[in-house]
Amino acid sequence: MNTATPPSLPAAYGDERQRDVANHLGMWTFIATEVLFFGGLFLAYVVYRVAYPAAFAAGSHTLNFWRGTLNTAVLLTSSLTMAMGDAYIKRGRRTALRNCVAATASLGVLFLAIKASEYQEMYAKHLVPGLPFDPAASPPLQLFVFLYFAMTGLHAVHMLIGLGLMAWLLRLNQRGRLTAAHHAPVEMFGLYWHFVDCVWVFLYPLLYLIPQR
Amino acid sequence: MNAEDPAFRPLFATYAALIVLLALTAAATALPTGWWSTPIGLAVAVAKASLIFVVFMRLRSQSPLVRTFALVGFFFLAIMIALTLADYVTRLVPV
Amino acid sequence: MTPTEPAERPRATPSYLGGETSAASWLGTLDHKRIALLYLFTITAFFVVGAVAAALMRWQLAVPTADLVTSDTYNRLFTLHGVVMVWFFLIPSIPTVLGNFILPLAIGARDVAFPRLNLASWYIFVSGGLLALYAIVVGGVDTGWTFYTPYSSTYSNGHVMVMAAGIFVAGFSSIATGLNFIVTVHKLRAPGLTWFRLPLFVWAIYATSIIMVLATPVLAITLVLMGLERVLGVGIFDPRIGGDPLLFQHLFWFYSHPAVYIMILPSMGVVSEIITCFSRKRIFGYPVMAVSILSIAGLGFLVWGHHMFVSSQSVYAGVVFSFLSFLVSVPSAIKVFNWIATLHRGSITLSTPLLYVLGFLALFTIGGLTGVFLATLAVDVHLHDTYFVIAHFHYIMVGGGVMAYLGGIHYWWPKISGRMFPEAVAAFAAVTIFVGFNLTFFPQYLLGYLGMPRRYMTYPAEFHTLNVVSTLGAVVLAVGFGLPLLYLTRSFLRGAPAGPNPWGATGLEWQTSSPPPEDNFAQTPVVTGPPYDYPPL
Amino acid sequence: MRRFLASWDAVSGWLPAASSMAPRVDRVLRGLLAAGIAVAVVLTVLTLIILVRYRRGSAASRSPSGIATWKIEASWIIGTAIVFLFFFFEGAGVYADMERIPPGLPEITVVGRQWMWDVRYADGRREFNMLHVRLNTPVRVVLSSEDVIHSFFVPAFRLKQDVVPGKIVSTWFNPTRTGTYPFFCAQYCGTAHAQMIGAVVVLSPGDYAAWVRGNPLPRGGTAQERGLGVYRRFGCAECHEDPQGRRAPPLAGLYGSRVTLAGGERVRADEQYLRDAVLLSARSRVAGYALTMPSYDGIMAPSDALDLVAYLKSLAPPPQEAQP
Repeated sequence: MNTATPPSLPAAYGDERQRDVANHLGMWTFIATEVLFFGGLFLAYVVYRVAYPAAFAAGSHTLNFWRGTLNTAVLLTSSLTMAMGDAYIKRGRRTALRNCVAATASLGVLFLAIKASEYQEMYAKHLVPGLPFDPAASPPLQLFVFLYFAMTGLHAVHMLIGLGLMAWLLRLNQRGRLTAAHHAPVEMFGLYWHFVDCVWVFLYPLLYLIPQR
Repeated sequence: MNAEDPAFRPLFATYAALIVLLALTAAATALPTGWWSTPIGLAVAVAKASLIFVVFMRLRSQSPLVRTFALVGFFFLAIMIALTLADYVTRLVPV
Repeated sequence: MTPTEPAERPRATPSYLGGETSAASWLGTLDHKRIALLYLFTITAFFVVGAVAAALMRWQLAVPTADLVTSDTYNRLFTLHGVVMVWFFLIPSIPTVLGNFILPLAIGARDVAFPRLNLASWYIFVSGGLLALYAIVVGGVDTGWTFYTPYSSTYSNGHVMVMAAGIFVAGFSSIATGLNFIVTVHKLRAPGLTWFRLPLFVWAIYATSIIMVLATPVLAITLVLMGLERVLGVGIFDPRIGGDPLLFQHLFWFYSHPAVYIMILPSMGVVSEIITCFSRKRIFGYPVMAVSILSIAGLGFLVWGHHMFVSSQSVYAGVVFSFLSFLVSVPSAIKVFNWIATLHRGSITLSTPLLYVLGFLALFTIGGLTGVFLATLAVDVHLHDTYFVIAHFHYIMVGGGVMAYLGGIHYWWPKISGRMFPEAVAAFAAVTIFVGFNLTFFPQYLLGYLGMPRRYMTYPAEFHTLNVVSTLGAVVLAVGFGLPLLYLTRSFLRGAPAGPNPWGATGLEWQTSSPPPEDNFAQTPVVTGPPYDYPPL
Repeated sequence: MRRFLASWDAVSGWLPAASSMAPRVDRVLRGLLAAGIAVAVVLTVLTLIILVRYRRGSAASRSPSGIATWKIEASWIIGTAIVFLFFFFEGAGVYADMERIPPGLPEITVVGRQWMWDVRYADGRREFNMLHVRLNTPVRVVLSSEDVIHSFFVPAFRLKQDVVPGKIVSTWFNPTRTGTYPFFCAQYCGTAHAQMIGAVVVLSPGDYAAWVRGNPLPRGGTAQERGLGVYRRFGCAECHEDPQGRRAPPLAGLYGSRVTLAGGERVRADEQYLRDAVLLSARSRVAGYALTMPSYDGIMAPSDALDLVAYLKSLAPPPQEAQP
């Protein structure tokens, strides 16, 4: 299964393909840890939705359906532009990569802006845990709202980290460090960004689409 | 950005599929699906996530080892949820 | 694998210790061997901190109503002992010291897959440790290492946030090390070294890394949720808004039971290496041993509910978790039988590493059997949260984990330091630890059955005699643990030089010089046969 | 504390088995102990023999033992699994009986509060850190906590049950030996966790009657009477006894009936439901009633809530319509 490494090669690896596979293995292991890191929140969501279906339905009702849907579209588009960027750098198209990463970053910022407006709206409705909570709301509704802020908040933190990494990618690209041969940082960041998008793909139905029975 | 390059066609096709699926879920809320809407929503979410995993994250062209690494996290998450629910769901059942 | 003769190396290339020895060369090293030593010094320091806390607790418990410390201080002591020993000594001990040093050597690689990440892991570990020490110095935490809500989130006035942040940060070091080792074992094995030719130590480190990578993130999110609840005053574990404190226990123990397998699996790998070397014989039932390691790692994720049998968890869940807990103890029992079968018809030399392994076999067996007591539902109702549980997990963690860790340190000491340790003193220390350990913890099994709850700073009078015996044992144990610190330091500086293979063992790590050069092997060794391929007796 | 600590009859040597369940738990434990010691002794002796017989340089023959390895492996894998399954079923059986609370037992409400046990009997008597029970009369202990998680642990009865805040948890025991047996808080609960100790005093029927006579009913009367006082003080009748029955559901016969909640689920109105209805009111809003009941959390003392629950349980269903 592992290619025979010529004994005299100084690099810690055999050939370049060996290093690429190692990078992928490492990144996918990291994504597995992220799955379980968000998993704790999904567990809490499942347990409390089974325990308080009515409160969760009411909670989902307080969220803005259209902005949620729009945000999902924004994030899916940013995944497309990131994937295109990755395809471009593999062909050495550095300017095209810069445009794609810039597009992805701006879509990310747009997502966070929409998210911030949703948070502001929740603040206006006194539905922010920790602050004086809307007395009319049933206690388990506060549970839903806490989970809403925890899940989307953690997701937003991952988006911010993504934006920081994209700035780093752009600087690397500017200094010519990203070429057709050496494009691992773009590919690895792509995996991270697509994963963060996948988290939102699950958050959207679970938080926004609970039917009012 | 020449879009008709062979490498880009699957990307656009996937993106289109994702947007259609999103529209599907959004529209489904209007239908009186009642209890069924959550499973449908999750099924569509799984479909979207798999599309992103396979195409955008290029799992398609990875070795089986990398594919296993990609799925192992979900397997243990399923164990955590299933066994914790085994406690919560059976709490009220008298011995 | 028949050891191929290493080509005669020109003496020009210095050992990994030789090169530059400036502080910058140590603190900036990417060499897995130096990073292993950095971890060795760090976790030894933490071991001393944890041990001092244990000594104070045993002193306080020598008499029923002692007033050596106030109850608040005692609560901070047992929390400190728990947190420091679990996260800053036991979990890193074998993987980061022996794993870092020996894993690349044992698979014929020059270094781990991501050397920079390896050094980053150490810095993350140290910063987590400093955060925890800061939390201890400014006033400590009194929640116990389990941080159960609502005490930790609402009622405790200790520095819970800083301690939780320290553990959160140290968790990333665990994840990074696990990730590094997984990719290393997959991608950097020497040619010819297929999976079923891997030494069992490599299997153990690989399985431990999988647990580290998959379980630690759940601890991270649990600490974040507890921290949020503590800061915001409201959270998902808060009964006032319909939350359930048991959900915290589910999330916490989903990490913490696999964590105890992180602590014991590497020890099983070390024991397999030492037993085969000092009985000059192949391991008995290699495939079963390898599969047992993986099944312990896998099943370890299914059993966490046995910590919650009496916590008003549903009866059905209790039955399910009890059954799965019995299932997970089968592979451990199999490994003990296989180890003894390995000794059978061998040519046994009673050296110090083997003494530690024999101590491991005895104490791990007792610890394992009492673990089965606690997995039995009816018995656990009586024994849960008593000193029986304390004795059980110390028999596994100290009797098993630390004994194997010390055995491994002694076994690979010639390779790490290039020098031998004094055999007589080392053997005496091993026996002292064994005697002191049993004197300290065996009485606690009886205390537990009699009903002495854990985390009590004072106790009713009739538990007095057993506690006195336990405290005396702790003194002997302290002496036992102190000795290796002394003679190993002396040996590191002035010990007799050791050749490449003082024990005549068969691992790849023994085919290079002691201490090994910077890039481990002159040329990458080629493996041709199964592990532990000792000549027929 | 000193007083009743001194009055213990010394826990002579081994732990007394003073409840109906204790001997059964001890039987399982002795079985485990016997099997454990047997395995440990066999392994130790075997290892010592091997160490001596096959030490380096000894003359013993080292030729492989001829039995196929997989046969040996299979034997001890299956052997271990069978022994473990046996003890699993033993333990689970006794555990099921421990958790199955016989119906209709007299109730003692024990409230865990940071660092003391507040004990209340059905007839209204109240004690701290002391439980007086009659020999051979099984009792149901209704546990709740007002702050953190405690754990009601009576070693002599082999009984332990965590007391989780926000939850009413019941357990039971049948005392089979007279005497004074300590009970502890087994779940760490803060500064004076080590002082949260009490004693269960098991009295012969005669002594118990004497004790009852010796301790007149406290002024407050039974829990139900105190509950009625709370009912009136908080004006529950205003909504719940509204003639048209529009503003709030009638409470007569509520306990034990099935209730349809606003969310559409049907739940049984047990103690937990009643307590939550008072302290976490919106969580259990009944279908068909627009008005949301205000939450009394923080307004009504938890002990009053427990008395109110006792009163609601005593409200027999109105004779004419049978509850579903």
